[in-house]
This record gives sequence, C-alpha cells and structure tokens, in this order.
Amino acid sequence: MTVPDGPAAAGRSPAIVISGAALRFGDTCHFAGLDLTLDGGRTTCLLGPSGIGKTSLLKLIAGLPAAGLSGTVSAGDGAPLAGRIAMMAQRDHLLPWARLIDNTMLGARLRGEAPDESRARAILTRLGLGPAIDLRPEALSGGMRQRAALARTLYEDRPVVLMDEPFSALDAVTRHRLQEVTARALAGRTVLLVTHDPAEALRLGDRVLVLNSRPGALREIEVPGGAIPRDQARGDFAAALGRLFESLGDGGAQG
Amino acid sequence: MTVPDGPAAAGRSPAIVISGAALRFGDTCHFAGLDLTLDGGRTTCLLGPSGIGKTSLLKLIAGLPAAGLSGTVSAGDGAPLAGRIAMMAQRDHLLPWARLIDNTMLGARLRGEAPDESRARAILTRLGLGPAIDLRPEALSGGMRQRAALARTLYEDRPVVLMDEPFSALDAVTRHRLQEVTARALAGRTVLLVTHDPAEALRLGDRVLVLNSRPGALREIEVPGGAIPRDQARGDFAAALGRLFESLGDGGAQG
Amino acid sequence: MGRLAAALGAGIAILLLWQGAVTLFAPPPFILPGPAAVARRLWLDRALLLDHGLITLAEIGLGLVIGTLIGIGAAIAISASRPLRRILLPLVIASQAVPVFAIAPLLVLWLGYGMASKIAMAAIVIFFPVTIALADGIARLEPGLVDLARVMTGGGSPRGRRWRLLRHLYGPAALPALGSGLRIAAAVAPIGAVIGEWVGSAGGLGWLMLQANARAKIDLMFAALALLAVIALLLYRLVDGALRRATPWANSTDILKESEPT
Amino acid sequence: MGRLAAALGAGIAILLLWQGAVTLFAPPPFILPGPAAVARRLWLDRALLLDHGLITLAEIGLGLVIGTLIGIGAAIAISASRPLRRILLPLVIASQAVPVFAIAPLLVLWLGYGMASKIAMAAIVIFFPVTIALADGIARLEPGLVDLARVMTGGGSPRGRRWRLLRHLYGPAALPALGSGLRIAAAVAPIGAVIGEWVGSAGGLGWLMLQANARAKIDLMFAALALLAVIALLLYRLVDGALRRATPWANSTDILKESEPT
Amino acid sequence: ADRLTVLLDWAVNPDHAALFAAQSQGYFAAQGLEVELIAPSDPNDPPKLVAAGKADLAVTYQPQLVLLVEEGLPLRRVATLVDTPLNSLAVLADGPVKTIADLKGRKIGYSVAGFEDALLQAMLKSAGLAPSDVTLINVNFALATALASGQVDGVIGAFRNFEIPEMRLLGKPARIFAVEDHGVPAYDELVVVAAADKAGDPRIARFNAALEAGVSYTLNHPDAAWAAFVKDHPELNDDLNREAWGLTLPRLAASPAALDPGRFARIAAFLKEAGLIARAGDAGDYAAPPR
Ligand SMILES: Nc1ncnc2c1ncn2[C@@H]1O[C@H](COP(=O)(O)OP(=O)(O)OP(=O)(O)O)[C@@H](O)[C@H]1O
Ligand SMILES: Nc1ncnc2c1ncn2[C@@H]1O[C@H](COP(=O)(O)OP(=O)(O)OP(=O)(O)O)[C@@H](O)[C@H]1O
Ligand SMILES: [Mg+2]
Ligand SMILES: [Mg+2]
Repeated sequence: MTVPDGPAAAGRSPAIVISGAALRFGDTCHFAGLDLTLDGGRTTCLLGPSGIGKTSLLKLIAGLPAAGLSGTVSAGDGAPLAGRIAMMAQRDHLLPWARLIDNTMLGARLRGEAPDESRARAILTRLGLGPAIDLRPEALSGGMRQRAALARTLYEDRPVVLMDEPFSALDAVTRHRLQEVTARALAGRTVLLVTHDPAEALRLGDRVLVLNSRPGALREIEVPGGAIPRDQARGDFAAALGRLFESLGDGGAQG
Repeated sequence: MTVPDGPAAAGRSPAIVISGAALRFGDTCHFAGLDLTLDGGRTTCLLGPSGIGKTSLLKLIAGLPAAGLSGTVSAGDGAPLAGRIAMMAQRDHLLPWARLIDNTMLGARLRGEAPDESRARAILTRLGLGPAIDLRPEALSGGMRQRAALARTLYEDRPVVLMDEPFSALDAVTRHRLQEVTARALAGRTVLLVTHDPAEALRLGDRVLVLNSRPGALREIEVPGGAIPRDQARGDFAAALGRLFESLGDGGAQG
Repeated sequence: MGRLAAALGAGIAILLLWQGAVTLFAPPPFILPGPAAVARRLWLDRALLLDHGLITLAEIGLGLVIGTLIGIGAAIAISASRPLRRILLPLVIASQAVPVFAIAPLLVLWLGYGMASKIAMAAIVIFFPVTIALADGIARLEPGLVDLARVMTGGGSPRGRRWRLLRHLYGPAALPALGSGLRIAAAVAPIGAVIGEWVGSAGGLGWLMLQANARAKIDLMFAALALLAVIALLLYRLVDGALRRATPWANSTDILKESEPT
Repeated sequence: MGRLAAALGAGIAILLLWQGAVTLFAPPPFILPGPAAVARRLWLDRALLLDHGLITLAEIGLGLVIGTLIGIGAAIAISASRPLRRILLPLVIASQAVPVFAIAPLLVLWLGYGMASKIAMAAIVIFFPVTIALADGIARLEPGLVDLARVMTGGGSPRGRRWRLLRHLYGPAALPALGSGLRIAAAVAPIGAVIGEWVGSAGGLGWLMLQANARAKIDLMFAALALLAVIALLLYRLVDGALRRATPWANSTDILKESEPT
Repeated sequence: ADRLTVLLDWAVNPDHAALFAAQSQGYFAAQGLEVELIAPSDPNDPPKLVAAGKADLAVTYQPQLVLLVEEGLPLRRVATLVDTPLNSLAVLADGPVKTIADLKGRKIGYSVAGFEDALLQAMLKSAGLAPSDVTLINVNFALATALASGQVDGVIGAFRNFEIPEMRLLGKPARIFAVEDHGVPAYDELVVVAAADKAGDPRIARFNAALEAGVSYTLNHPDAAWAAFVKDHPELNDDLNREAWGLTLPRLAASPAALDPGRFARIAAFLKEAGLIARAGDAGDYAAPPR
C-alpha cells in the first residue's frame, strides 16, 4: 500500500557498463569514445549543457534507437538489461485518453500483469496528485503532468531507473519534497538522473558527472558527505556546489 | 541584425489590470476574487505551487479560453490588448514540419507580414541555436526546443510578454546567460514571467508575487535593489531569497 | 435545439440548390424531376419506400458492422506483422478495384441471393477506409510513446504483447484516425448496400431504383434516392456523434471556426 | 531491391490465393477463370487491353487530380466557415449516396459523352475521402497550437487571416491526415474511373469489362480486372511514397512492426 | 455531311449488324450522314437522352417505348432493327423444369428491364401459375451465369440469339420458352426512336434508307458483313458471336422503316392488362407516321 522504498531485493540492481558511446551528426561530434560505468545500486547524476547529448545517452542505455548514436551497453551481472529498466523521459508522454491512475499503471497493462491500483494510488498521493487521480492529462498543470510521469516511473519498480530532468517543472518546495520521496523510493537501485539543477545533483547523487564537449567528455565532481538526500545546509555542500558550477561553466551551450 | 532591446518606443507598454480572476472546478476553488495590476513596462515574476493556477492566469490575460477560468482583463491605456501580446507557453509547441528558423518567424507569417529572416537568425544565434537553424524540432534537444520557443516569443516584439517557465529546461549556465539576454530584450515591456526558480524571480522581477491558495491569493515579496538582471552576489539578494522561500513554503503543492 | 435547426437548414439548402438547378438548367423532368414532384412521390409511395427502405437499412446496418469489424481486423493484421502486411495490403487495395458485375456471380455462387451476398458487397466498400485510416493512425503513434512502450515491455514474455500494445496504446491513440475512416465508411455505407443489391435482389432501395429507372418512373427513383441520402446523412451524424463522445480528448476547438460570428 | 521483392511477393501471394480458390471451390470457369486462362488472355489481347488501359489511365489521372483538388477545396470550405459547413457537408455526404445510373443521364446532359462526364463521376468517388480526412485533420490541430495562433494573430487585420492560418498552420498539421485520405482516394480512383465509364463511353477498361461481361468473355473481363488491380496497386505505392517523402516528420517507427524478425 | 448520333441499347452485338454494315459499307456516308454509334452501360439511358435532345436516335425495345411514352417521354419510333421478340424464358435443358408449370415454387432471375416481369407473369398465367408461385430475383448483370451455375431455376430476358448459344458453349445447354408462344403478343424487339418533335427530320428518312441498304448487304453477304463487323470490333471475334451472328440474321427487319400499327395497339393493351400502364394508346401515340 506504500511507495516501494528500494527494490524488493537490494543488491540485485546491476551496474551498467557503457563503452565507446558516441553521438555524431555528419561532421559534428557531440562526444565520442565515452566509457562510463554506473555503479550498481547507486545514483549517478549527470549534468551538462543543453544539447550536448544527455538524453541521447539515456536512450543508448535504454536500448532505444536514436539518430547519430552509437556505443555498447551491458549490465554488470551479464544478464540482458531489457526488462529491468524504467525510464522517465524529458517530456511527460502521458496518454491523453487515460485517467491519471491508468496512466500510472500503463506498464503493468502493457506487460499483461494485473495492475495494482492501490499501489498506484499510494504513489500518486505521495506525489501530491491524490485529488487529480481521475482526471485526464488535459486537465493537469505542467508540474502535475511531470509528477504523473514520475509516478508512472516509480510504479514500474525496476532495478535500473533512468530519469531525464524529473523535477524541472516543479516549484522549489514541491521539488524539494519530491526529491526526498524519489530518493527514498529509488534507494538501492541503479539510477542515472539527468538534471540541470546543480543542487539537486549534489543532494541526490552518489556520483555527479558533468558531460562537456570541450575539455574531454566526462568530468566527475567530488560530492559532499552525508546520506542521500543530502542536507544542503552542510558546510561542504556549498563548496561542492561551487566546484560544480565552475565545471559547468567550462562547457557552454551546444547546438 | 540584433535582438531588439526594449520596444521600439519605450513607454508604450501598457499596464494590465486583472480583476475578479477566479479558477474554479466544481467545489474546488484554486483562487477567486483575485485583483492584480501589472505595471506598464515592468517585469512581474509570479511563483506558486504546482497546479495552483499560474498558467491559467496567463491564459486569462492572453484572452485564451480555459476551463474553470473567469475574470476580466484590460489594458491600462484603454485600448484592446489583442494583438499586443506575445506568449511563451509552458510547452514549446513547435511546428514539427518547420525548420527552426521558420518556427521562429511563424507569427509574422500568420499575420501576413514579411518575415525578417536576419532578425530571426540574430535572435537564434544569441540564444545559442545558431548551428541548429535549419534543423526540424525532432532533431532538437529538450533545452533547444525551449530556447526555440523563447526565440519565437522574442521575435514577436510585442509590448506585453507572458512567459511560462521559459528557462526550466536549461542548464544553469545557459539559463544564467539567457536570463540576461531575455531581460535586456524585454526591458521596457510589460512582462509577466511565471517561474519556479526563486533566484530567477529575484534576478528578473521588478515585482515578485507568490500565488498561494491558503493564505489569501497573492503575496508580494520585497525585491532586492539593483538593476535588472540583478547580481546574485549582492547582500540583500540572499535575504530576499530567504523571504521568498519562506513565503513559498506556506503554500504546498496543489492538485 | 441548435442541432435540429442546423439539420433543417441543411435540408432546406439542399432543396433550394436542387430547385435552383431545375429552374436554371431546366433539365427535362424525366431526367431530373423537381423537389415538389419527388416530395409528392415520397408521400404517395411512402409505404413502398418504407418497406424497401427497411430492407436497405438492415443491409446498411449489418454491412457497416461487418465491414467495420473486417476493416479493424485488416488494419490490425497489416500493422502487426510485416509478412502479413506484404500479403494483405495489396489484396485489400486490389479489392477496391473490383467492379460489382465482375464478382457478383461469384458472390452469389458462394453466398446465394440472400442477405449474405449483399452484405459481403457492402462490406467490401465499407471496410477499406476503415482499414487504411486505422492502419495509418497506428503507424503514426508519437515516437515518444513508442519508446516508452519499448522500455516498459522490453525483455518481457512476447505472448500477447502485441495485443496488449494494441489494446492499451496503439488502439486508443489511433481512435481519432479510426474516426475519420468510420465517418467515410458511414457515408459510403448506403451506396455499399445499394451496390450489394445489384448483386441480385428482390427488394431494397437499390432494387427499387433499378426498377423505377427501367420503368421510367423517375420521380420514384429520385424519391428512393432522397431517402437514401437522408439515411446517409443520419448515419453520418450518428457515427460522428458517437465518435465525438468516444474520443473527448481529441475534440479540439477550431480557430478557423471559432473566429466566426456565431 | 527489397521493394521489388515485396511487390513480386505480393503478386505471387495474390496469384496463389486465386489459384487456391479456383482449385478448392472449383467455381465454373465462366464465373471465375483460373490465373492461367486470364494470363493467356492478357497476352493474347495485350494490344486491346493496352489501348483501353491507356484510356482508363488518363481518366484515373485526371479524376485523381480533379477529385483531390475538389476534395481539398471542400475540406477547406467546410473547415473555414460554419455556414458553409452547414450547407456543404450534407451535400458532400449526400453525394456519396448517389448511384451512377441515377445521374448518368444528367451528367451526359450537362457534360456530354466525352471525358468530362467520366471524370466528373470519378471525381465524385475520389474527392470524398480526401475531404473528410483533411477536414478531420484540420479540426484536430493540437489545442496548444490553436492558442499560440490565436495570440499571434489577435487584433490583426482579418484580411486573409484564415488563409494564412491554413497555409502555415492547419494545412501542414493536417498533411498526415490528408495522406490517409489520399491513400484511400488512390485505391478507389481506378474504380472511380470505371464507374465514370458506365456513364456512357466508347473505350476504357470499364467499358471493356462491361462488353466482355455482356458477351460472356469472362477471361477477358478478368484480364481487364487484373490490369485494373495492378494500376490500383501501383497508384497506391506511388501516392504512398510521395506522401512519405512529403511528411518526413510524421513517419514514426512502429513498435508492432519493429519487433518483427526482419 | 450531317451529323447523327445514335445510342445503342447495350454493348455492341450482332443485333446491331445492320447499323454497322451501313457504317462500314459507306451507306450512311452515301446519304450524306456522318453517324456516331455509342454504347451505353444502362439500356434505360438512351431513350431518355434522345428525349432530352442529347442524341438524335436511340435503340430501344418496343414495350419499353410504350412504357416511356406512358411516363411522358416525347418519343416516337422511326425504324425497326429486329421485328420479332428475342426474349425468352430459359431453363437448363437437363434440369427438372420441362414445362412452365414445373416452375412452381422455384426461383426465377430477371435482368433490369422493367417489362420482363410482366412478360413472365403472362407466361406463368398461360401455364396456370400465379406470380406468387415463384420467387423473382433481379440478377442484374448475370443472366446466363446465374442460370448456368444453378443459382436460379429459370431466367426471363434471355435472348434466344445470344444467351442460348452462350449457355451451350458454357456446357449448360438451355431449354427456352419463347414469349410469343406463351400468352405474350409478338412485338418488335429492337426499334429506333427519335424525339417526337424531330421525328419528321429529313435526316431520319436518309438514315432509314441507309439502314435498309445495310440490312440487305448483311443478309446477302453474311460472311463479308461478319468480317467487316469483327474488323471494327476485334474483341467480338469469337465462336459465340459468330454463332450469334448466324442466329440473328433471320431476325433482322428487312424493311426497317415499315410500321405495323397493330403491334403497338396489341402490346399497349397487353401492358395495360399487366397493370404497367394506365392508358393504352394507339400506334399514333408511339410511332411517327412512316413517310
Ligand atoms: N538529425 C539530427 N541532425 C543534427 N543534429 C541532431 C539530430 N538529431 C539530434 N541532433 C542533435 O543531437 C543533440 C541531441 O542532444 P540531446 O537531446 O541528447 O541533448 P541533451 O543533452 O539532452 O540536451 P537538453 O539538456 O537540452 O535536453 C542535440 O544537439 C541535437 O541538435
Ligand atoms: N477539467 C478540469 N477539472 C478539474 N481540474 C482542472 C481541470 N482543468 C484544469 N484543472 C486544474 O486546474 C489547475 C490548472 O492549473 P495551471 O495549469 O494553471 O497550474 P500552474 O499553476 O500553471 O501549475 P504548474 O506549475 O504545475 O504548471 C490544476 O490544478 C488542474 O488540475
Ligand atoms: Mg535532454
Ligand atoms: Mg503551469
């Protein structure tokens, strides 16, 4: 009846090994020869200038076709990744004909599993969407739509979760609260979270990576101490934020 | 050849008077009896929890039909508002068949004016979209799409500009830069900017308002001194930010 | 009732146009009778027209149901499997190039002179727009949703997977497109039934028209035709209304129309 | 050439199905001749078939062009103005309920025995799916874009406003829907031309089929029919290909198909 | 030369032999006529179009003409192509139906023509059957195939010069009951009609003269006429049409302009009796006076 906190069996979340990832269009090379391992059961936050290729990288991991993209992806445990991933894309992609609750349980329906309505309700309520449970997407605000997509992703209950700016349309207060809810729900899973909010990255990430085109591909930022979600009031948080901003400043907008 | 900084004739930007605005669905009342005057030629930033009705308020001003919405809107100069507004909605609404440059000049085409391609190019370049000018939206990243919508809005060159979270999909660095570009381009216009980023509101707003459901409708936050875009390093900025966060905390997520 | 007024207005408009054509071009009455003569015939032969109208109505109803089902089935088959598509699509297209008289004897041989052969012929006319519109709608699913579904169903058992995708994703998404196909089908269903009656019949509006035409009872032929047109209009309205109610999320306001002084 | 292989495969599939039906049901050859007999006839009467095929091809081409133009025009008129819609839509729907033999004399009276009356009849068949699909597509413009356009054009001079909205917004947005309509139109265009020939003609595949049928030359009739089906298939391919190239942003990958072992 | 448009009743066939002979042998041209022969798809259209002034002459059936005049079409017969009935009731030769009375309780197909069910009713009556004793089905395009494939037990409207050999060539020889042997007055199967107000047009007299020459040529030189016929219509060059050609020649009206007023009166009375027309006129109502 509650939002699942961590996968049923912790430790089952595989590491993900990406090698030789590249994004090229004709002469333009966004990145190439990128190798990256996402630690199993950990949250990795990815930042980088708009248009550099963060979404494309998520697609690569999810096994989705995307123009210009190449590279190989495998799970650390050797088993296939397909079926173990939940993905929250940058746009909400809600089904316009389905009520919020049905949108949340889409995955179960598509897999032929019995939809667990009480679980879906619990997730929606925890995301502040309780009163909107029977509304169709057209009656939702932008932030509500984004939360609906988040609810759908959490409902999936997969060991690997890819999220593309999951809180960008939320006000500061709601965002702060949902970061906590999400961090708790995803603890112990392998998470790759793309975000534009440096503080968010430092609050939620076991690792924080910056994708930049100019100074080589990926740069890792040292994260502050403390349990996730981290307290922003800690002394080393501000320092880490400063380092991160500096690292981001090196890149500049792409495209 | 450059982005227009401020309207051709400053001072022509009218104040906007909203009275008796309400958003109701059956028994649920998001706000009611809301009166608000947007000062002519000034930028007003609006914050508030997700789902409270910020987007709906923008629609009211723009004269767009929206379910549950009521209220009257007029220009301070008594002339009709229609035709003097540019609006950047929360979603980008790019035309999928049109290249970036054509998306930018859509307004001119729809009004039967000669499209000014060099102006459109200049705007796009200043927003960092120069290399993408001939791409269709499907080939753009999320942040690039948002910048495209921003470019389209700036191209409109209207005395009244409504913006709904214009920078939410941008990385911190790009966001910072475009806040400046936008502030300069919109100086002297009557701007209503909805945002979830308190720092953004304080950087760009002549006035900052918080829409909350519980403690009465609108609360005004005292802004720090200095010219817009304001320097975040100023001492009173942090204080204002604290007040704003506190005010936001009173509301809580809607929906 | 604005809808009633609109329907009346449309009826009057058609009558005026018709009378206008008769007055202006003055075709001989045995080629195009005026509305008055046809109205008189409609009244005088109302029992006859009703009898045959009901036969045709039954054929239309059954033809529409069966044609729509076949259309949906064909669209699903075409969308679901590439080899099936290779075989089916050409067959479906070729079926539209077949004139009645070529396959009428075949239909009669296999299905007899009863309702079956007529419904088969009507279904051939009706199913096609449904198939193409629905298959197109399915193929136009938003790429973002395609990706979403791919991630959600990846690695799972493929048993029933396509069916579930269709049921919960592609199907509803294609409903508005299916709507276009159904609207077209509703409008051609009456002629579909009439064509079915050419296969061989002992009643129905198509039969009555053939009969009236052969006996140069032109006003009776046009009376039957008017009845058929009314059936087509009502059917279209019915289908249109049902579709609007079935796809509320797809009914946008139309700026071109909104700007009308109403 | 995968496309050629697919076309060949489809042809072979149709032939096998046909031969299968002949073998299985053994209909008398005067009702359904086998592919071999028809192929023989196709070869023996190739000159005759070519002659008449070219006539029909010309009618199809003209009918398709004119029908499409009328269809687009009607869709625009229906979408642009409520009063026009009230009058036009019922007329457009009613036009689909009219059998040839009812208006053939009228067409001949007004347009003579030449191409014109045939093309008019063909256009009646062809324009309708285009109209409905395009009008539906226009009405389904994303509400967000409707709002955008409203703000952009608010207060401006209304002169030519609708036309510009159509040209730059509603039109391109409705292109994929128009595509569905055109695909349907392409497939029914051949039968449209054949029906046109029933108005009275001295040539064309429809004329040839009528002659052959009336004179019990069933193999010749099916030879003409086969030719007509091939024309329909090629036309569909042509239109389909052109549409794909014209709306590259609307070509999604299809998960149902993608999951095929290719 | 004066132009003259002639609408045939149906697809080109040996019934039109005289017309095509007059054309191919240049008799029309010799009369200063430039004749255009057009085949419609619906045999009901040509008389209407002539009445509407869209063509000069049309080929139709004598009983049909009476029906059309009753419905107010201003038409007059000006010539005859075939002066005996060709219509018949056909059943399978090896089928169970030996006499008309055997049709009781069976299905009978008919084609589009309006008077065929009247013919049938008269024939049934002559055998003591009522119309309700059989099921009538409009088989439209497929008389011969409907019968040959056993979908109906009999068909009315089979032309004895065409459908009968056709049935035999299909391997299903037919037994026929000629209409005039079973209670139907003899009539002219194919007549040529003109608009009432143009029946006196001098071109029609010249047309008739050429037509008469065409008949003579066909009767005198059947093989040459056949050769000319299939030269213009290669799609008709087959066994069936060759046989039909032979069966048709004796049926051709040797004197196309000649009028038998009594036939009109008799067929009109017959149609009135059958309830198809309300008023039976005399020959003057249906035919232009021969000149
Ligand atoms: N067909 C194409 N031709 C050229 N460039 C393309 C094409 N398709 C995609 N791109 C480019 O590839 C990049 C895609 O980046 P992606 O969407 O992964 O960016 P991102 O890092 O997620 O950006 P954002 O933060 O803005 O979402 C963009 O720069 C885009 O312009
Ligand atoms: N048909 C409807 N029935 C019930 N509630 C509705 C309906 N349509 C809209 N709403 C509600 O009205 C509100 C619309 O809010 P709006 O989009 O203006 O929010 P917002 O302040 O812009 O939020 P966000 O920051 O998330 O974009 C939402 O709470 C939504 O649920
Ligand atoms: Mg992205
Ligand atoms: Mg909003």
